Amino acid sequence: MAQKNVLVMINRPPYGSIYYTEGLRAAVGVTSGVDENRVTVAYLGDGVHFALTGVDRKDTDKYLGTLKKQGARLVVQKESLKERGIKEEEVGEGFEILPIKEIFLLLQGADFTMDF
Amino acid sequence: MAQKNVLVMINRPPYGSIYYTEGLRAAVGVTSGVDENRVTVAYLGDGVHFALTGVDRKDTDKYLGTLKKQGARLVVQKESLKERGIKEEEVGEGFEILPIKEIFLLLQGADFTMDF
Amino acid sequence: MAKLGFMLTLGPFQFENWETTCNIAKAALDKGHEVKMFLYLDGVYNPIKLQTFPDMPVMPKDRFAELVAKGAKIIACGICVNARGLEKGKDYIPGVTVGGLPDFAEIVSDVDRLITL
Amino acid sequence: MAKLGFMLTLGPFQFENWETTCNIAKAALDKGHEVKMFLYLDGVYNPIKLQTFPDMPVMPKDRFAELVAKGAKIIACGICVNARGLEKGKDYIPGVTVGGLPDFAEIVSDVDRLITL
Amino acid sequence: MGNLYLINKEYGENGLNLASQDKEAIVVLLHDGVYISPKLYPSKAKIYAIKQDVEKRGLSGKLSAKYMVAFSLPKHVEYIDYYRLVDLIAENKVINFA
Amino acid sequence: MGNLYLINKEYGENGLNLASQDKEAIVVLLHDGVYISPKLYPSKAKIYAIKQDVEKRGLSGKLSAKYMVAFSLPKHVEYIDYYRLVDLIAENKVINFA
Repeated sequence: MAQKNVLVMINRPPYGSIYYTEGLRAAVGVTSGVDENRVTVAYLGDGVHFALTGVDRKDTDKYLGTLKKQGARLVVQKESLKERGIKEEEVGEGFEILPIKEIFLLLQGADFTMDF
Repeated sequence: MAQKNVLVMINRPPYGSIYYTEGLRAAVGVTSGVDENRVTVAYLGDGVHFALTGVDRKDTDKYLGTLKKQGARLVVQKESLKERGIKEEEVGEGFEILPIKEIFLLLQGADFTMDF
Repeated sequence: MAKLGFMLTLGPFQFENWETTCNIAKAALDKGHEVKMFLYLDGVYNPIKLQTFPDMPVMPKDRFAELVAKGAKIIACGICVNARGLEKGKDYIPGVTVGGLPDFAEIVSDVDRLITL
Repeated sequence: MAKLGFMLTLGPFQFENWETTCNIAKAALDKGHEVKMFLYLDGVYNPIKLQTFPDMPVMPKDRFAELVAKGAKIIACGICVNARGLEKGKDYIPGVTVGGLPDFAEIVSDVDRLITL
Repeated sequence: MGNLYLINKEYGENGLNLASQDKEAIVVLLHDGVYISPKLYPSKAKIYAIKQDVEKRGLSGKLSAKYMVAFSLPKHVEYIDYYRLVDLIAENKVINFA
Repeated sequence: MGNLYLINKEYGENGLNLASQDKEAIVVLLHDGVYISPKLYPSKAKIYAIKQDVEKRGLSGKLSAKYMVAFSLPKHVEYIDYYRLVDLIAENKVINFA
């Protein structure tokens, strides 16, 4: 048994599937054990839509709050935003915009990855 | 109650989901009532992969046989093949290759459409 | 007034189709249209009456029960029901029956519009 | 030998993920690796023991039972189980238990590899 | 009676391709269908989207006429509710891609 | 220990984009992942696919080295079984996109 670093990658947008919220619940869950695993959440492809300022987050706020308290990073792939015509100022507070080469470094630093 | 012409459109390839086979089961089902509804099956987008010669059809042969006996047409969108680098000679027997404007005419002639 | 037929092929929660189906069907019933629905494939998971979740006052099955109460006729595909281990739908909400594709063929013959989700 | 963790989020039939999961897990067990699996979201539909289909000699639940027989530890997410009306998994094949995300956290701590499907 | 295309994201592109063949297409974007790039909207079609689907996704601004014009996108999207959608269904043939 | 990218069709492109950043990427195409256009395969990566997934889809010829060369596609795809996949999983870090 050992503490793990987990990169949770969310590829689906809200709300057509529940992965946008259940992926966050799983991310919080990963940190709930005695070993205090650590998570980073990365939004890739269509998943980046979750970061838009106007998204209704009433069902995800509690997970985002917990992740924030734990110091977990929420990162959004810069190229995916651009491909979808989303400007950086349309991204909500608390999300870091990172180019793919930096997201790759997070992947390199993770023990495990999960995809939603 | 009246006989209907139904265009069944299959958009998903085999076998990642069961729509490729359950869509055909539904197509056969539509024709099973007293009104003898008629069906045409159209393969669109990634759905056209079902028409490849080498596809294993052991779980769909019975539905294809029934549809053939009823004179139902199986049509494959020409543009979708081309976009996926599939040559027309790679398409199996029993499938008609039609350009989108002719598939649109089938849609115009149908009472109902279904998508799988 | 029109007769609207629905085929729903996805279950509750995971994908939004069940919710869109309920929203359209409810609006149709409110406007006085007739609704006949066939639950196919994973669609047969929707009316399980034992769904419980502390934070969610209205469960998917409650939305389907609301449609039944407003007069919708809902039939689930029996082959799909048994394949998924739901024992002929014994744990379904009242008013949802188990049938087969011939019932769907009859819906197709009967309705004025068909919506598949 | 390695410890392999799995998280499966889709149910039987509709999408192929359950089958790929069983194929990988079986090969891993055959090779002497350890398998710990967490069924999440629609994944909790897989081990329902009452699945029946005349033409299908091996049902999805049988593939999971095979994994259990070969030593896999399989836990289903209880919140997901109850939300879907599966009554704490009372109709599950033997050997599959119902737990929670803290069990998954423990799997994550314990395993050498994590596969999510 | 025209053709009413119900469009979701997953294979909505196949539906929009057919709608492009249709001189009087009416398109309704349902749930994740609102994520489809406006560049793929058929130029002659009337485009609707379900208001609550757009709003909860934070896209009200992005699908608006103002945004479309600012980015030279092809169409204005009109937001409707489920009651209006039912009227459209009753008035037209439904082409299912949702 | 390298990175083993498990790729399905749905968001496999996101995974292949990351694999393109990776000098020693190993890619395994699982189930509908075999439908992803070979043009998207990372140029430096080793590409595997599950033999039975390829065969039941009638794609054995299309993913073969011969086809790839004939159409100037970037890579040779090697077909493996689940036992070999388990070895790859045991030897590498798993990057999940399946």
